[in-house]
Amino acid sequence: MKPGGATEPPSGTANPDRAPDLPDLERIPIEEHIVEIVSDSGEGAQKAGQSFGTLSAKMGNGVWTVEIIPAEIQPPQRSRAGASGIRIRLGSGKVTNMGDTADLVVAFNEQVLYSRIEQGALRQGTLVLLENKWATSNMPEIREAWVRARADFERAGLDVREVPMETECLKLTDNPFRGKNMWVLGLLCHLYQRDLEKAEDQIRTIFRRKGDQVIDLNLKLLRAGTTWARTHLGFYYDLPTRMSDQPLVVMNGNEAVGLGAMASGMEVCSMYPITPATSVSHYLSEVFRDAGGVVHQAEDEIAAIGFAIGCSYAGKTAFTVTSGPGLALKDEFIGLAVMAEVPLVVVVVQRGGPSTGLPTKVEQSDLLSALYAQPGDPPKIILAPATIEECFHFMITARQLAELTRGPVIVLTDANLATGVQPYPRPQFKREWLAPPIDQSPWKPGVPAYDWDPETGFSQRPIPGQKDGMYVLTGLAHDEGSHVAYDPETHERGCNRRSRKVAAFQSTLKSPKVHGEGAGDLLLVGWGSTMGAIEEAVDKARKRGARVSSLHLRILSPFEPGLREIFGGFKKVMTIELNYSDSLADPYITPGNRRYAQLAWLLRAKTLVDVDCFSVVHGHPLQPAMILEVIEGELARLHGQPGRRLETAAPLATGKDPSCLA
Amino acid sequence: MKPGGATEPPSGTANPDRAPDLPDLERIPIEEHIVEIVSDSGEGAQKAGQSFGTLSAKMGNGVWTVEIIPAEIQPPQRSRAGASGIRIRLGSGKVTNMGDTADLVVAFNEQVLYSRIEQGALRQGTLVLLENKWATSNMPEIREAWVRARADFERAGLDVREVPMETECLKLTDNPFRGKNMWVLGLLCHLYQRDLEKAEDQIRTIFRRKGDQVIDLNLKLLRAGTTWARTHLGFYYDLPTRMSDQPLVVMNGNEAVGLGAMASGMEVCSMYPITPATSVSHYLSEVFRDAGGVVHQAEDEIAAIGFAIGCSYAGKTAFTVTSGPGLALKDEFIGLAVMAEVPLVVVVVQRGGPSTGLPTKVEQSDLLSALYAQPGDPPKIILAPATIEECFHFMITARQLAELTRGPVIVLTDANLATGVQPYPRPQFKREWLAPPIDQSPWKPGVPAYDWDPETGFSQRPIPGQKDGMYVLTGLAHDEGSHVAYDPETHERGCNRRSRKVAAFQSTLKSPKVHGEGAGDLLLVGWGSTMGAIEEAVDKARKRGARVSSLHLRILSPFEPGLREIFGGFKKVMTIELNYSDSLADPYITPGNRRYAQLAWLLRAKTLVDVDCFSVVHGHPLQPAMILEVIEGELARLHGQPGRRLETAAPLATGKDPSCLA
Amino acid sequence: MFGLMPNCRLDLKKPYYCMADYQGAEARWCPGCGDHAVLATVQRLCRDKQLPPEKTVFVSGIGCSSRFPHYMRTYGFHGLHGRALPVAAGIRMRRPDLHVFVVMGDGDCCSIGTAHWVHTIRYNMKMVVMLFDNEIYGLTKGQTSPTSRAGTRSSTHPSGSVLPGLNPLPITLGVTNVSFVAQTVDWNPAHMMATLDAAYEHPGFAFIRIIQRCPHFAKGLHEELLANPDRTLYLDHKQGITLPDEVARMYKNRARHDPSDLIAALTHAMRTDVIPIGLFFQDRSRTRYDVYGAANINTPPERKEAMLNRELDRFAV
Amino acid sequence: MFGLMPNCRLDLKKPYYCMADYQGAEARWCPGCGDHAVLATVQRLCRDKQLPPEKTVFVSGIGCSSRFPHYMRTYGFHGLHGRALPVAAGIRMRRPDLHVFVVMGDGDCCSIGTAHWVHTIRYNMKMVVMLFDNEIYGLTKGQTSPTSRAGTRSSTHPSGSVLPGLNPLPITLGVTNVSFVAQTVDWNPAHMMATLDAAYEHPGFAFIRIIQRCPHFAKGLHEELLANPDRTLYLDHKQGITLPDEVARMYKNRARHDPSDLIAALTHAMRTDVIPIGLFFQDRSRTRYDVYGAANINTPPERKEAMLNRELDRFAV
Ligand SMILES: Cc1ncc(C[n+]2csc(CCOP(=O)(O)OP(=O)(O)O)c2C)c(N)n1
Ligand SMILES: Cc1ncc(C[n+]2csc(CCOP(=O)(O)OP(=O)(O)O)c2C)c(N)n1
Ligand code: SF4
Ligand code: SF4
Ligand SMILES: [Mg+2]
Ligand SMILES: [Mg+2]
Repeated sequence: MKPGGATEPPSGTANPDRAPDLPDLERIPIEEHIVEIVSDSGEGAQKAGQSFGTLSAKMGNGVWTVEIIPAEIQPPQRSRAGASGIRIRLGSGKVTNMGDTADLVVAFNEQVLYSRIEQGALRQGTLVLLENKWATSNMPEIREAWVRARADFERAGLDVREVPMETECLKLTDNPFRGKNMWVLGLLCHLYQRDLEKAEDQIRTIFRRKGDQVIDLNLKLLRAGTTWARTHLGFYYDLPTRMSDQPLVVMNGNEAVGLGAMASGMEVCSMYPITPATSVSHYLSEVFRDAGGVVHQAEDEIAAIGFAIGCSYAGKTAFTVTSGPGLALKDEFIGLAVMAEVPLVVVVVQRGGPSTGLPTKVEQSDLLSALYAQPGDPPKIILAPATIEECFHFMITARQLAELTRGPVIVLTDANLATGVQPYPRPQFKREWLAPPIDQSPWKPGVPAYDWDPETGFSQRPIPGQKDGMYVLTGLAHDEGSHVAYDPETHERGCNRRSRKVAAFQSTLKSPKVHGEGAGDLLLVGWGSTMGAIEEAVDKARKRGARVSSLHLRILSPFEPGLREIFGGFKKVMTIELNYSDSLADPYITPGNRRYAQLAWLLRAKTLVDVDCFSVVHGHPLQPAMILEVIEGELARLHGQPGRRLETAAPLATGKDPSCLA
Repeated sequence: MKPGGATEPPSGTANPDRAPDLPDLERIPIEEHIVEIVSDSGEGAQKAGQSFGTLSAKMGNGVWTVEIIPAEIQPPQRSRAGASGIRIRLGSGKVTNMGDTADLVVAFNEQVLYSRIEQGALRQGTLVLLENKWATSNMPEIREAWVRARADFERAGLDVREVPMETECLKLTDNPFRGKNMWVLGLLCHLYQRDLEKAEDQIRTIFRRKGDQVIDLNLKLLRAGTTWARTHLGFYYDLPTRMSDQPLVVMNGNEAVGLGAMASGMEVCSMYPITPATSVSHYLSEVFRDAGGVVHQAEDEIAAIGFAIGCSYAGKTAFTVTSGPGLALKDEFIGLAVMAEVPLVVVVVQRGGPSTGLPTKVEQSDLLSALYAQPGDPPKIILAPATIEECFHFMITARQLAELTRGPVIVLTDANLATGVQPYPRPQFKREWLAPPIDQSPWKPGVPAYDWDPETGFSQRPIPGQKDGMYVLTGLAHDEGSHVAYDPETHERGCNRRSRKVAAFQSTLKSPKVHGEGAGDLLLVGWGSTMGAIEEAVDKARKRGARVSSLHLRILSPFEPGLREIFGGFKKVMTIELNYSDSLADPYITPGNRRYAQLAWLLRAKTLVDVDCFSVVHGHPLQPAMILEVIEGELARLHGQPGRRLETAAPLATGKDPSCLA
Repeated sequence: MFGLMPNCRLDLKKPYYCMADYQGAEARWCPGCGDHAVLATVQRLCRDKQLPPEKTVFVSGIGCSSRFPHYMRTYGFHGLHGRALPVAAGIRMRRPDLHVFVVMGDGDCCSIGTAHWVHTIRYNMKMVVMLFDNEIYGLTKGQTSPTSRAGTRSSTHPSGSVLPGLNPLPITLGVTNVSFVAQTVDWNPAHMMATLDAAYEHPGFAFIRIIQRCPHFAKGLHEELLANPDRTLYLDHKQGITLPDEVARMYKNRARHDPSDLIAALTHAMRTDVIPIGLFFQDRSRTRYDVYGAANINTPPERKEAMLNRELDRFAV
Repeated sequence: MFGLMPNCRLDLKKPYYCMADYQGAEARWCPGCGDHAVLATVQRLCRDKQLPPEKTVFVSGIGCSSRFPHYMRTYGFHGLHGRALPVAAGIRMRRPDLHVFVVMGDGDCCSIGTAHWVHTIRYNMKMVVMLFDNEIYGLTKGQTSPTSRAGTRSSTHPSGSVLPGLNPLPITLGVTNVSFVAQTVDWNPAHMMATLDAAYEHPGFAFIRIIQRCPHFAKGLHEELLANPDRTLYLDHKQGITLPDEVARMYKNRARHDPSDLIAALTHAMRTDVIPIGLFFQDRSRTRYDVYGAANINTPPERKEAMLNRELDRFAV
């Protein structure tokens, strides 16, 4: 058994409609590019970027977008902490992660650009298109800041070109604060030779509820941006596109979870708001009712899961969606769902922890908690999608597994999947995805409510309404008939049957496939949203001759079989994770007391192989360059060279050097 | 560093005041004995047994008592499910566990005796003193049941003697239902030659609030029981006593936790009722106010821990006490306590799980949950007392560690410790146990609220009221000054400092001591309340020449050092635990997918040694005989003999054979 | 299950459920526990209403009273302490065909379950909700409950509890969208039956506080109430809970109380001189969340497919 | 910290705290957010009462409003969503010397925090408790709150919420042992100041609902209230919250309301035609749990030792 219907990268044909030659302009051929748009919050950089991403996907490029989220709802303008925006990585082939440093940045003011430099998002030579209205501000401190910044940027090696965004927009609108983003979209359309008609359609869709006047204005701004760029920039990029044979869809991971829930036949999403999980329910709130479902916003996380369990018990398997702090509140009910065998899907969109932690940032630090939080160690299934496509398909799988094993299935995604946007093959709806209608035929008299198959532990469950199926569900120790019983045999048997279900499911699984060769020096093991970055780094390293491979786990409880055998093919195995681990370089830390990254710890117990780990809690998605450095360091060490251990990759001067970036 | 002030078994001198010879009676010399008193709920068997245990301790015997708790509050009378009572194990030396099968049972009716047989508490030849009023009941079904039972018991090999308890008590009281227990105490006083004066004192203490009339009656009943036994039983046991040099106290583990809390200088116990934890607060509710403390019964478990954290934040480090289901609700706050560095003691009295599970029964199945439940994997300290004495001392250690490491310390006890009663050396109060008064001197200006020592991560905390110490505690990622900060460096640093505190504490620990020899064939590893039973089994096996040793862990996070080295001295290492593990004999279970017992799993990850496990979830404490069988089976396998794996030891016919025990 | 209907007309087509059809395991409450009486009355209600046992669900938390579902022969959900209501709401949400009953203790409902108590009143989903208020924690052996009156000696307050007991009625009545609030006592089966009947017929969330005796841990608590009928105030109204005259006559102390008058209901609810029994408040017209929740339960698979495709089109590139 | 007192008498011995002594980090709420006004007023209250910053603790949950403590220069506890009150109660329990203030949002207090809200009212421990009711979830970007009025379009109810908004006042007033309940609006600093003053002086749990504007997610919600002074009902009484005449004059719509009359308070609280501001209810004599809790805080170590020894004697064999 393999979860979901995730597919191979789409094959396709190169697009014959290449952009017309523009003989007066320099043509810069590229294979891929990383573009960022950064602005103050509220200036619409994200909307422009999402449109640009979707447009690019429509034209046949690989795309991955990541939002740049400010810490505050309404941060002060022109502040580093307030940088709001988006990164769009484009490629002629499939793109699976945010990549490393940006090739091009469009910045609405110089302060938000500082923030990107501090975050290590830029490199020497990054082309920056910078709004220049600040140079002539009537506030002297702004003019001074501008001058200082221009010098800083030059020293840092950025290729800054000033762009009169405001001035140009003012020709069309009194309020460029609201329109600038579409002008920028136009500019990018020229630079990457995007199909203007498609762009115009895009604008019509975005503003469809705002009326013709708004649409017209934005169309004008778009075209103005294009024209200005063609006249003033003197070059364009030539990025080959490749139209997919298959129809594609493009969305973020939370939308994919929501759509997957709809496709799975579940009819109830019961939740309590929490970042970054809530947008699953925002999306569903718009469409679910028409599709026969309902979103219940409960009074708290406990009520949310209790409500979902009530639905499930009554035959309508439901799901709840949350993030770390909310997960902590659901544990008692998850334990009940295992003990009393109620199917249930729990989606956990991981954010930075512990505690309230980093609400908007990505981490993979809830694995141990998802697995072990419930007192009494109740066995359950945990899935972790690695791509946005899998976010869709795993929801269907999760519902099916929940019903099959009569228990909870936890789906672990994270903030990177939640807000990242990527095209993937449009799912072909299958009627069997939908849950069957509630069984209301009479229950066979005499068959107990937990008629455990002695081999598998599986059993069919009576649904209220079924004649003769009456039983009283309980979280106390109980026998087959759901009667409370405290004798040793009954409790041992119950624990055993519930555990066996997971083992029976495990026995249907195949070994996961190694990316790269099946043997070599180093094996990187990952899970969740980091797959794209890890595999890209592995591919790059392999091209340079490194004997490195990677393995990505999608089922974290029970583990897929054959891990120990796979590990045996490599000199060293290490996980790459977004959670905390002690560094051996730190005081007091020894191999004997080190706290390992979470998957590494589990794999050690499981395989007894000395699985090492590289993990960071820096709050942003993993980037291939950082992993590549880890690979090279490890290989150097394996080959007897000193090799350094990196904590973070440091592209461009980071904000730490005050002389450069005061 | 070694937690608590647990001491070695008290040395002592043999008691010169031996009981006078009773030449007319048979003297049966014994070294130890297991006595049970079983009755319907409400007949006072537990009170009689506790008095007998205390009395025996006072006379210089080793004692261990375990309550036999019915599943219902007021179960039907004369029912197997309703058996309520107590087991008292007595020895001339120290007694550390409930032992195996009973030597003597006093049963108030024949149905409750069935229940003890079903539980495997008796053996061939167990002497049963059985109330015989049922033989002449005016209800024919009772008379019939009696006759059937007498035959069953005979067939099962019990040595049953009928005792006219009711008849004898009726000579002194109209309501023998309330008095029989003291008559039985009298009977036991004769049988074990207990000091009658001490017994009378005991009665005066128990009934001190009930008035002279009640005391008088019960004294008469006591004496009548003694007289009857001396006249009718024809024998007595001669159990050497050995008065301790040191003064001793005798209490159960929950009382010890409560006393330890008082001695630790904590002033607030904030809780929500839950079995088997609540009696800690029952005890404290009686005495804490006079000792400067207060018990707060909160509206739920979340509020209970929140309240404790509020107290701690304000300088009065507090504790909360709960069991599994309540622990699940406290996880979010425990995570906050780690993240924001608030000292806190969390006592978890483990019961059977998962979910509501087995509320009154013992299990050790909350270890993984205590360690990993909080999203974001926050580091913390977990202690597990192995004896009732340690329940006292670990509370003091826990408070000190909580303050030292500025974070939560979890103390894991269980239902066996909670209700078990054992004498131990009276603690000598040390003034330094008490928490120092709240520091209200001015905070040094400029020193941040988290002035992490870069080596150890330790820091001193400002307490509200300290001038210039003002800071805003937060569970969000924060810098030294407790300012919210989402940048990578700050969060990495915070995670690192919090982890380092635990490593720094770990570096002060010594290797745990092996019980038995440091090398051999088999090492059993245990934790918590099972120590007595494991060590007794190991001692017995070693006497038979087996090369087996045991290791008992008291600190479960971080682990004490040197485990891997210790394990290296043995051919096989296995844990003995009261929690669930898959059996390799079960369908689908392979070494690759087996779910291990909880400590075993952790030790595998920690040491990469192939640690095996033997674990059961049968709801009662481990008994030496079962462990002895495990040892022998393992040694046989190690030495190439087939060896069988036992799930449970089966003394006497269990209730499963209906022909025997219909 | 096929029994004789009380009017002695035999109808072999239609099953007739008799008392035994609702009786589950033997009740294991203490002798004299008020819960026994409620159980018998609820079984009678089910019989009188001829509720198909398989269409009936009893949901509870954890506590003595929460063992109730085991003693019924219907579907049951004996869940977590304090969490009966979210589960019941979930069951109700997509299953308008089921009869949902909820049983909670005072600790269950008014302490750990407070948030759900308040919010489920607001949701106003059709179900009969019984608060078994014995003013004590029974199952865990006698700790103070929020509803324990001041000075109660309990295992957590051996020298008497500190705070005045929480009166659950004014809170219940104070929740926006409340629609039915009644009170009865375990020792008056006729009144309890009439109250349950009214609750069952109520189109929404019908909340009944049952003053319940716990002879084990709160012995004699209601002795005065039982001994002195004047301590009980019988709320009387044609829109309220009406009793056969011979029962009503027991209560000399009567008050006309119009259950549509919320302020008057609050006034009665707050009285401490007497214990009012009867219907405090009812409004049949309040918004029902279960009606909203179940509106689209019959969406055919074709429509689901169509919607999914429409959405995929929206996301198509 | 040493500043000029308003009456211009210099007292160099006694520190005089001025506004700046209470100002923490720069407030990061949206422009126009009602929270700014509350912050300024609370800082004024601290200054007027000359609260030593180190003796003052602001406790909050999670939400926009819960960032409040960061903007004060006192001790603060920015804890978990919904859990401000248990923490505040714990702080209060053994520290009668501290001034405790609590800040909660409507989701924080009336949704996830409901159980603590109800029970901490009952505990009646001295603290000033502010519910910032903007009828929306601000920090998480605009989901429906229990207090959102029916039909509110939010990110979880894009076509309008289903249930009537929960009015927090009747519940608050319905809790046994309630002792102080008031309401004010963020846009009337004089009234807010007077309300805070009364709350601060109240010997018990002083609960204030502040009707708060959220221009970001609930734009224009209170426009009518602001535009039409007749929609506000000013509760006037010499025992209530009194305003300088020039401010009081703004409210043509006044009602005499005796804050000792709980039923009248409930009646006002339930009105929907107008929004009453002022003091609904006050009773200075209710049982205080913090008085009980702190009674023995000064137990000397000798006594602790003696007690421990007494207990060990009891257990001695
Ligand atoms: C999360 C959790 N906390 C605590 C308990 C322990 N517990 C079980 S029942 C109960 C209270 C019982 O009192 P009440 O609700 O009044 O019901 P009663 O027994 O009086 O009918 C408690 C505290 C539990 N099972 N789960
Ligand atoms: C346990 C938990 N659940 C959910 C959240 C997410 N969350 C943060 S603030 C908030 C609600 C904010 O609304 P409100 O309390 O009204 O405060 P406001 O922002 O409007 O001031 C939520 C749901 C959380 N942090 N923790
Ligand atoms: S303890 Fe009280 S509530 Fe529980 S069964 Fe006994 S009498 Fe009833
Ligand atoms: S979102 Fe609303 S409540 Fe939050 S800061 Fe902005 S205006 Fe204030
Ligand atoms: Mg109760
Ligand atoms: Mg709000």
